[in-house]
Amino acid sequence: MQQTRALAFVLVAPALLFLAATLGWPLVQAVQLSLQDVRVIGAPGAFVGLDNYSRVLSNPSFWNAAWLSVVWVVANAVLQTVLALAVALVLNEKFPGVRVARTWVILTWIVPTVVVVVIWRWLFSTSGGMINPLLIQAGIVERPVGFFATPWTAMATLVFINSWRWFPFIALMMLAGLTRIPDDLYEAARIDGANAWQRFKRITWPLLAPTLGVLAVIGTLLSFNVFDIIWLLTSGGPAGGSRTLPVLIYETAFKGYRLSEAATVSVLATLLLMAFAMVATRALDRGDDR
Amino acid sequence: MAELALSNLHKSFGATEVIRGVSLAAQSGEFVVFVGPSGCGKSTLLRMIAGLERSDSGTISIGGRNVTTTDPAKRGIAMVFQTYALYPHMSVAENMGFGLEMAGMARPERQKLVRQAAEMLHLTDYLDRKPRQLSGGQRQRVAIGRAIVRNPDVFLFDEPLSNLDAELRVKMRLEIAKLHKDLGATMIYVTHDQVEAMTLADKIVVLRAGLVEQIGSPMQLYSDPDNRFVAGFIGSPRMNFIDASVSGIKDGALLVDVPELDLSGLPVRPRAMPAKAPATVTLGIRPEHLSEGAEGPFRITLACNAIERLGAISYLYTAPGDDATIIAQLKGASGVRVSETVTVGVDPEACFLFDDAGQRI
Amino acid sequence: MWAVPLYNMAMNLWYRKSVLEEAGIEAPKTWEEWRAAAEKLSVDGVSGMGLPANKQLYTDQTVYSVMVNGGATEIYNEDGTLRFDNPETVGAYEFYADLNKFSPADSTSWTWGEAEACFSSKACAMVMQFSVIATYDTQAEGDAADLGVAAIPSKDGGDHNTISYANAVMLLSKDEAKMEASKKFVSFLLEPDNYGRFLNMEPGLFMPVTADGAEAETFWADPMVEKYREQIETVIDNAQNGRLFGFTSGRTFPSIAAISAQNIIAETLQSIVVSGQSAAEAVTAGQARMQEVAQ
Amino acid sequence: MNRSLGLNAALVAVVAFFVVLVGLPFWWVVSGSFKIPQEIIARSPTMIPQSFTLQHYQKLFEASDYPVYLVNSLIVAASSTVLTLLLAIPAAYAFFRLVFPGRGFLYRTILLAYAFPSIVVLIPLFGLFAKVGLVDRLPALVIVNVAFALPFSIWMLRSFLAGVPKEIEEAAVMDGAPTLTILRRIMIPLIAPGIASVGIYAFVTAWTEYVFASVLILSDAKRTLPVGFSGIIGQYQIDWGLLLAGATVAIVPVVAIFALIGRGFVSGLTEGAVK
Repeated sequence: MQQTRALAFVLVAPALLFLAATLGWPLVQAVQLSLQDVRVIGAPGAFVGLDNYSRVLSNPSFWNAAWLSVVWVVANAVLQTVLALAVALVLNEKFPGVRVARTWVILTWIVPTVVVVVIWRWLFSTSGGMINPLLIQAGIVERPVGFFATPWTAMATLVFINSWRWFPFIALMMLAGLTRIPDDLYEAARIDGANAWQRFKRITWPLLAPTLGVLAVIGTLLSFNVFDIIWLLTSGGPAGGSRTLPVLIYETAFKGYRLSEAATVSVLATLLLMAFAMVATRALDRGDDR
Repeated sequence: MAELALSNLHKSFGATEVIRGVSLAAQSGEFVVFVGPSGCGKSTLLRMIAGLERSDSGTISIGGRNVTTTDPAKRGIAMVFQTYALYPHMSVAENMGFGLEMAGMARPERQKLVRQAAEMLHLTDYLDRKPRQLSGGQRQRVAIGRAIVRNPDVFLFDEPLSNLDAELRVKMRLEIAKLHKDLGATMIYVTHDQVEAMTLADKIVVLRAGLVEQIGSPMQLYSDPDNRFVAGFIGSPRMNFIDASVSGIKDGALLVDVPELDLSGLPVRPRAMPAKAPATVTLGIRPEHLSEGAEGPFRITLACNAIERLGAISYLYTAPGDDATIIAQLKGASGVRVSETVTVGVDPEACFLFDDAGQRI
Repeated sequence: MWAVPLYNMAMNLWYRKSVLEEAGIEAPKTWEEWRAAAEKLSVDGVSGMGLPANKQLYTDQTVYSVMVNGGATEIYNEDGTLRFDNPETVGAYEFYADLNKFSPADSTSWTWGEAEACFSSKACAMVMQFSVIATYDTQAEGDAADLGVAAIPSKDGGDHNTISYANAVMLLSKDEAKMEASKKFVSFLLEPDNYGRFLNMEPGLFMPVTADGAEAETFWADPMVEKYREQIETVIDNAQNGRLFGFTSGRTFPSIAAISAQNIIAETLQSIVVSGQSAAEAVTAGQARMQEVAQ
Repeated sequence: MNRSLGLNAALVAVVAFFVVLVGLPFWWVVSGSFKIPQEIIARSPTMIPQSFTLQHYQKLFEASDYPVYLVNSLIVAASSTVLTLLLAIPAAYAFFRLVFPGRGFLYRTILLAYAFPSIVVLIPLFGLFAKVGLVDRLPALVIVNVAFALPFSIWMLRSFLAGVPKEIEEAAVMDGAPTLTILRRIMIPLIAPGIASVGIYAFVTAWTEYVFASVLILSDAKRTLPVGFSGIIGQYQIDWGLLLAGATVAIVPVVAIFALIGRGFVSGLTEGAVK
């Protein structure tokens, strides 16, 4: 078996080197940047040690952004899990057109983000959109609703749009988990008189847990890093109401021309996420199938 | 064909030692069966011979060649898996020919050998089917065909019949026996089913907790077990074990008293007369040796608390479900009914004695 | 390194004459009239005055246009120190925030496009914009006679100022030959008979910066410019007293780049309109923000 | 398994809800793109378009060379998919099936790749690409897309490999197949559905990427669809008709591709390995 160890490294090396160059090295660069005071890309910067870190950590806008990132991740996780689970359970059933539904539920995920942004900016807009007039005709509201007008409605709307885009992909991942649950378990439960809810609670949920666990970890990391939907719709507004950490990083770097400060924030965000990912993946490994 | 020799093999998974020093030999062309309760290490031993598990220490040699650390493919062996392990995406012909392709054999040559093996196993008109289009029995035969085609020195079978239904199992058992006769190949066969062991084996290796309990021919193990474990394992239903005491010695036989069956003075000839006659012993007698209506001086009456009628024969249980139950084999037409008693004869020649440590006396 | 102004854009107040006549009001001159008009025109779902409140350049421009008409033209003192925090600025913000009540609910996410869409769909009675001519003509009724344009009302109706950009092209090159070529190209561009065609890439938006350009036949010959001649003449007149934040008596201070890039003028408005701060608090915080960003 | 009436009703309701949630927005967009501007922004919008015009599409293809963006997007997405698979399959096989020191640690660090805010990678990567002259060239986008698709692809392939029974691999070992042949002749064919799913995942990730494409690509001729599309959004005036037409044209190609291979994507996910 000795030679397979060498071969294993040969097989793994290309992927690892590639990731090291494209992600690993930039992170090292970011750390380097965070220890200097570089204002613009390419400009020289003197070594300033941890000044950036103390300034960022004492700046309330960092903590606001961190808090909004947590709100963003949790809200997305909850909404996406609910929507995805409902879809996965439905698609796991047999009904006419289920195969078509399984293929086309993913529509919102395969469309470019920019298109998703334009679709919803138009639908939600007060002049020319579709949703406000329908709400008015239905008598739910008198005047058009400013979905992006206040910090909380903006955040809620952004979470809705982001979840609208991502839930089908998560649903198919869950469906993959569901189809691995053998049918005879459900038949046995049905014979034992378990109703739909009990079958879900006692069979589906526990056996789906490993898949959900992994999706939670990866979902959180992907969701935390969502930037384009927020930036293109509200660019962190109104009044910083949706300025999550990625948005703060982009603004500080490309609008505030404070590159090192942006790098500092991103290093801190990375550490936060890495800690979460380390703990979560270790917890998952214990429950891993093989 | 070649002989196989294992000497002082050890293997442990993490902290637990699974194979604790096994040595045995299989002559060329011999059909050796590894048998034993689940978890005794028989499959691990087979996988060590195959090279799928590394041996911690000890040596494996095939045809005189030390293959302990050789790659599986270069050991001159072929293996038939319990789950057949056929390649789902390849046809029967490709499955059977894959080994030869790996050995670099040219396509026409390969096809000839595959066709030969297929004929032997009457698989010729399934050659271009996919495994999922075949029945369990057919798939098993393809797995065997894949082994035959490699013309190995040693065949390895890992409980190949356990996934088949009873009737097919008997049929396949006879086919494997015929195969062994036709090929004259050395075969190592792992099973937990001692009927397969008794019917197929030239030599049986009884294993327990990683150690060899006894090696011998089927009849040897059946009629001359070395210890209580082998005596209890070989033969179905299990041998009866009853506590007894020794009252004396008379012309080479021990006089045994069995209070539980109010039997006394039973003259049992030990395999070797011990220096000092032990006070207490365990008497072993097979259900089929408790014959109904036999004359002989030694008779016992058994209470019938359960009876299993198999047609040709019936089995009487004095305490069904309890390990210490006495089982007796009666004629199929026996009229005994539950809660009646029956008197059966005890043939001293068919009795065995075991000391407190379970060793045969 | 050269910077040559090529075209000018100035903000004005756009409305439909018919809508104002129907409401029985004139184009507002003073802030008071402006607010009254906005209130009167806010009927059956229409927003009387479409004002943005987004942390974005468009809002910087509209707020500044109100500031220049409320005596708060300068953000810097002569010596470059900030004088953003003063009563006139606070007054301008108070008025803007009050007027914003008559704007659509999603004005906090507006850029120029939304304002024009609101005006052409008649959802907004009045908007402040460089030019609505293009969208008005393609997406609305395109009735030149009904399209009204007026200078941005000033606090007491005195001289009307506005924000105006003399957009420039920058020529950066170490290579002499390239510099010569680009100089020749720019002067070719500013030739009256080419200048008109260049300006009318976006008819009604780009205004001439040269006197002869304003007279250039090629400028006025464009069908769109022809159709909206009256409105364009008004826009050119109003651009005379155009101002821009950060340019005190001709000198400019580099820190305006960071202030403008981070839209702090607009951000200050959002603290009032969205976070509910008082104008005075918001403007003081705004100046502090400018200080922080400027170093 | 037949379902009780109540469950059936719930099923129909949920299906209807999701058809509206997913389908309606797209219907509005596509139908909107054929309406005249006045009808699009009318204060009482129409479900079924009353007017019909192709002016938006005409303007779309005049104002921007959409076909070029489409071709660029296809090139980038296809090559990203191929490169991702070329890197992911061997790595996943090694990670899953071969025992080597540091396996657990390396595998976990790969997943940590998602811990970096993509923005933090943007700045240094731009510098790196500038140094090697990759800025404004499509390969730069391919490299970025693969970097972001690779970790998840390796994880997905790993779970598909778990679907292949261990005995099959052992049978191949007994047949004398060296490791690489086992990967090529046995494992890859068996997890082909899974590979299709991972391929589509990589394709869609590349197809929808916007932030890096908008920074790394400068010249119009090299723009991908998302960047080309965002270009026509325009700041000074919003022409909803043009945007809806642009959106529709951006949706059509990926829907067409998905119509061909979409079923494979889903069945790959759900079946995993050939049984």
